[in-house]
Amino acid sequence: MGFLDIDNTTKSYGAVEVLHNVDISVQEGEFLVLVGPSGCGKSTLLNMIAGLEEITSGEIRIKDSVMNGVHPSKRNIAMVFQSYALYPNMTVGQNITFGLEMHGTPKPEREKAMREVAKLLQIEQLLDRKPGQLSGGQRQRVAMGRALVRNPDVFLFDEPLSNLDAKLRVDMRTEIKKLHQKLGTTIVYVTHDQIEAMTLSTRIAVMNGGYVQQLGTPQEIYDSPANIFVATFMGSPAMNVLPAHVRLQKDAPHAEFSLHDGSLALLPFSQKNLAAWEGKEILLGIRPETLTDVDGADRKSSNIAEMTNRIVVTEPAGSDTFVSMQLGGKDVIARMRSDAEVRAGQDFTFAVNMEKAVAFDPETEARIAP
Amino acid sequence: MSVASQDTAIRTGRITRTLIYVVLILFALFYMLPLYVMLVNSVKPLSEITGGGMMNLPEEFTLEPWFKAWSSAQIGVEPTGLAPYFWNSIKMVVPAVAVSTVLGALNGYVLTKWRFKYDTILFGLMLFACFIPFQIVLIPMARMLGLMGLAGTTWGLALVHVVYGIGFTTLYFRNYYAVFPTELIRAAQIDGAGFFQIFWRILLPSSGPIAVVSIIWQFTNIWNDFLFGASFAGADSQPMTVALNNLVQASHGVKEYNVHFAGAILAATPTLLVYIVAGRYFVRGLMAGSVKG
Amino acid sequence: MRAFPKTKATVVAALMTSATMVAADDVEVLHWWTSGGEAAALNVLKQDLEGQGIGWTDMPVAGGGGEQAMTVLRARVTAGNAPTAVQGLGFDILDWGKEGALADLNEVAAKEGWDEVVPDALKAFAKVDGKWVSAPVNVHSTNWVWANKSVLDANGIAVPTSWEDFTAALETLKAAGITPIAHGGQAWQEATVFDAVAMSVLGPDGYKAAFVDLDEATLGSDAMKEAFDRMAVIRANVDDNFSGRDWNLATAMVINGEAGFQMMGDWAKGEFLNAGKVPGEDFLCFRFPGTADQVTFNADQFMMFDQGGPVSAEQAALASAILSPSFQSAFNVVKGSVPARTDVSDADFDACGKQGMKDLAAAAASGNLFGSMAHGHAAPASVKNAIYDVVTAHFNGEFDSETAVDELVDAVSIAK
Amino acid sequence: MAHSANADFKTRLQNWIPKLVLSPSVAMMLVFVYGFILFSVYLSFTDSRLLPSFGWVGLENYSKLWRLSHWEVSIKNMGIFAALYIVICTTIGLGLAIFLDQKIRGEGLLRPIYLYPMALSFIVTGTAWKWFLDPGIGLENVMHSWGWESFEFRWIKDRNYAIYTVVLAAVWQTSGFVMAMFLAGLRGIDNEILKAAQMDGASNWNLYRRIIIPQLRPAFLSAFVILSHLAIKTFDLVIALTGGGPGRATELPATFMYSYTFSRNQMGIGAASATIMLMTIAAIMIPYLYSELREKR
Repeated sequence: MGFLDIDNTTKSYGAVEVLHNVDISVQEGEFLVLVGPSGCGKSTLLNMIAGLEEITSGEIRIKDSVMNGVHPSKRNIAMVFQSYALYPNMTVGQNITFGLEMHGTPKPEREKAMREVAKLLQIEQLLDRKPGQLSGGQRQRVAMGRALVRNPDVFLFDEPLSNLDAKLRVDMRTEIKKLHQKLGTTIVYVTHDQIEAMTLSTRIAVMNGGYVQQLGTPQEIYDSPANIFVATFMGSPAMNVLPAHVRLQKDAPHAEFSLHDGSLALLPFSQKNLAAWEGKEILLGIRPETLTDVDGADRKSSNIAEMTNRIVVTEPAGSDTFVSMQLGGKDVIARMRSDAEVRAGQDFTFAVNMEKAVAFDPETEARIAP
Repeated sequence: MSVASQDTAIRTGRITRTLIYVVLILFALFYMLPLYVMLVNSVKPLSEITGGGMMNLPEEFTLEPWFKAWSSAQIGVEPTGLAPYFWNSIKMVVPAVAVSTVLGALNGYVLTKWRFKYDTILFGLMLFACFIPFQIVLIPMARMLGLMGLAGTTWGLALVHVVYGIGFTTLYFRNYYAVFPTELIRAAQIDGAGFFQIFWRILLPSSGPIAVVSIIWQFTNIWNDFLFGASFAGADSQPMTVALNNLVQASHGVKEYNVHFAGAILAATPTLLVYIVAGRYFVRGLMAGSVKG
Repeated sequence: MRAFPKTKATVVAALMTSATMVAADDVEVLHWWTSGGEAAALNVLKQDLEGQGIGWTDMPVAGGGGEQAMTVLRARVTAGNAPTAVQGLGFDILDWGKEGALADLNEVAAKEGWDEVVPDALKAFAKVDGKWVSAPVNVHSTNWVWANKSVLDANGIAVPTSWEDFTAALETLKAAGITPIAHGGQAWQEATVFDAVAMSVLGPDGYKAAFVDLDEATLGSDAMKEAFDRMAVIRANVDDNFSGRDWNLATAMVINGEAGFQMMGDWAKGEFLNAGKVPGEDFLCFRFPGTADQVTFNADQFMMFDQGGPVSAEQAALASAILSPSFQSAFNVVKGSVPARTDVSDADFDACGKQGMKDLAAAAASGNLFGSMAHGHAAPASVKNAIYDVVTAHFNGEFDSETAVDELVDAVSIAK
Repeated sequence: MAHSANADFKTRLQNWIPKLVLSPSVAMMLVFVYGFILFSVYLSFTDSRLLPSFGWVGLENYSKLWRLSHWEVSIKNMGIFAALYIVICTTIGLGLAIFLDQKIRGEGLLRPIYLYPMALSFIVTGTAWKWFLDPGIGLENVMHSWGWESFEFRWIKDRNYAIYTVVLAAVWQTSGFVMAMFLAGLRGIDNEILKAAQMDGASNWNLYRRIIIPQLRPAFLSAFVILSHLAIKTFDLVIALTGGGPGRATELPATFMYSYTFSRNQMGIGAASATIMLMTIAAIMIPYLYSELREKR
């Protein structure tokens, strides 16, 4: 039993089921991120936790009490919305204390709570303004203040950073993380941005098509994606996925795929269980940072393979230089150190950290190794 | 919801602009014409009017017709002028406008923020109801009012106006609330606000522009209504339009056109005031809701 | 409706019993007399009642010669909230009487001997199934011609007594550059003219056959075509600007000498008097040529609505006050009409009034008193309006006289 | 779901409140609009004259109705009136809105001038218009007195043209309101699109024709609904201006219906004409409502 249990929960609109048997258990103090592309059902799930959408079947429990049919205000939750949903006709102060007022908290206590939250979020000077007079970042803080002041069991965040510009988004991200560390509250956070998911969460639920594709720590999700969807959705640039054949050489399974000129490369797998796939096609997943120049290869790795291929485009990005090429008939991106000497059209020798390579079943797209 | 910038970004040349001004002013004259006729003739002695020259300025200026229309013209048996009927109208219009606007707002709120099965069909039915010709409802309505014991009362009359006004007020508020962010409603729900608290505290304070549209529309329609007023009012609750009609349509006898025009303007004063005072917000309100579909 | 008089009567009776009434000792009077003179005259009645301790709740609804008030009345009756007394005309009274909505005034009528003093032709509209249901206020006669005496004198025209005289007079005036006939182009005004013309062409029997009995042969007869032809002649002698003009503006044209004649009911006299004109000196009134012996009339009455039970003391008092000779005289002097009872002194009346009373008495005695078709005293409203449609369309040149006759037969058959 | 019975009272109440709030309006509408419509349709098959009566006569009222040339006139007039009224109001309304949107000085003064006719009832302005249109005392007379002797404007007296004076007065009353709707629509258009189009080299004419006017679709639709509803209900105007004349040349279905129901004591025929009117309205409005409401789903 967790702090927040989502137990075999589904959601249908009429005959259409949009969430399929979701099972997630969140421990107290956890920061769970629901991530996925738009329409994956993550916001619906969040709204069901909040009580804004009815649960079709299954149960949602907070602190072991069943929340099905309980009014949102009775769940002791707070929510921060994408648009912040600040009441335009009220001042910042009134916005923050509205929930307390609705719950019948006496005025002096409301004032006190408001001051504390305002201090915590450094918005004391804004209390008498209307939301219309605030900048995006300030609104964001007010929206969080409104959630914090309630001292809820669970915080729900619905894409809270997506309306901010890039720089502010990074700042606020850090801010939220700090806040979580300081207050230790339980948070469920919805985003479509995998970087937010990775940086903020203690656990991530990757969702697509109404299914939870994978639930795990950021590390698990990144290193051992359950399927091609998770693999390509998490990480930037996305994981390269190319068709390859499994060949046995000295009993060890190797990946065989074509280079730019049609000649074949043969790289050894670390995972011996792939021997069972001999002669069959698989999909090979290689993260860009595991495809580097030879000097930049991970020293700790026990399985670095080399191959030579022609560079199509180079994209210096300051800290790194991205190189694209053709592998297995696909565009593949490699991530080099910024000082790697590469240019377009050059035939270059790459190092592939095969220890980190992932293989997928082309039929089911599920991970078969590691 | 944010109101877009005021004027268009389009630029026009000097000659075009002059032309535009000319056209605009010509139309202004066209619109002012009947009011001019009424005003000018309401301050002339009757002899000057019957002598012809409707467009001429008065040779002899008099406010007599105005006083007469207000306080001593023959409306019924007693020469009461329009004054008592003015208050009858106010007593009917104010509750009717208030109730129909509030109901329209609540309906719009439910239809956009508390959707349920078949709500669109209900709304369609309400909207279609706006188009019913009033002449056909007179007899059955009279019977209903009689059954409810409201025949011949101000309340009965107000009820009739509410009934046939909510279609439009609901339309206005629904279109307006349709673009009101639903997240605000959800936030308030989580904050613990109930149905009515959300309405009063969150929605209504932001409904100014559309409330203006709804009030203007209802106020003008109800104030200017004659058919219902004549048919359903009691002897002591006849509205202004019925009195004005009695003044203007007096069957046999001398027609005091100057008094008629003065009375007509007096009867129209409240609606004119509403348009002049609230007209500024009218376009804004239309913009915020009703023409956005 | 006539096929189901009984069911209708019960329906209305049921409505009436559920009625909520005005306070016991008030009468609520629905009427459309809102112009100065009429209202002042009605005020006499009000004060009379107030003298007897009976309050007067005024419910004026003007417009369309009572049409608007009739709409209101229908709403009031349907709501079960009928006024105590309602101004009514001709067939409207009979229709309401047949619906069983009116009170039985026989008791007061017998006490005051109404049957002896009210002409039979008028009684036909005040009694339903032998019961008095309404109190007649006045008799307007509608086949008057009003003329500007100085215009006639200046052109050497004597009072015309035949159609030929009349057309000759019109020619003379036209030649002199004066509009021969002042006319207001509204359906009821055209019908008023048509009334007189038809009476002169068809004669009293034909008039009755056509407009009371609605006899198709008479309606479609050559004489009827002749009547329409004469309407066309009249149309030719009207100025171009007649359409939509109020009757009193047409009267003003005669008063101002812009026009020679106007065919209009006796209410037009008030306009002349208001303009300071003297009957016989400044203006003339005479019957439409060819109808010297006939009087077509319409009479304003007050219908007493059944308030559930026997007629109330207040209603009886109101009815009695209406028919009192003093009120009849006082009211009709102001209104321009003549009293509804024939035993009222003509002392207070002017020349036209005196003549009107004399004509009425004579016509009543000789059987020449007819309800006016144009004013709803010959046929029910549906037929009246159907005839209006044809007359006004013909007058406005939509079709010729031959078509008009066909249309008339057709329209009446639909409306019957 | 076994636990949903635990749903607290407030929550369950909250689920019902919206429907409860809507119910009075829905009930009123069902009784006072749809109930009455059914009643009226029923009456059209009865022998009702002075008051409603329930003797069934089948389609007799309808056959009588179509024999009346008067009814044909009013239908024809409705066609002319509605078409001209809607087109002219829309044109003038759009034109004025576009002109008024050009950073006009004195807009604050002009706008109420354009709008105020909507505030007046025709009981009030009918007489003024009647005078103005009357050749004897109105415009024609004024022109003559100003020395333009050959000026002629006597439509209101001519049964072939009188209906156009009704259009004129009706346009006067509502075109300002339509202007306000279009102005609101114009003000709602994103200026950046206009700037972009100007940079693309579009002339003002093209800008309006190709970019702006197509974006006013919601305003056009709203205007159409309001105008057609006003056109169908036009009643006071005809009564005050022409009384249906000259002859019966300006009768409209609404005046026809009123006169048969209330002045002529032929309630059955009146109800039949009302039924036909309602069917016409439904034929126009239902497709519109359907498309509008479906889009918003």
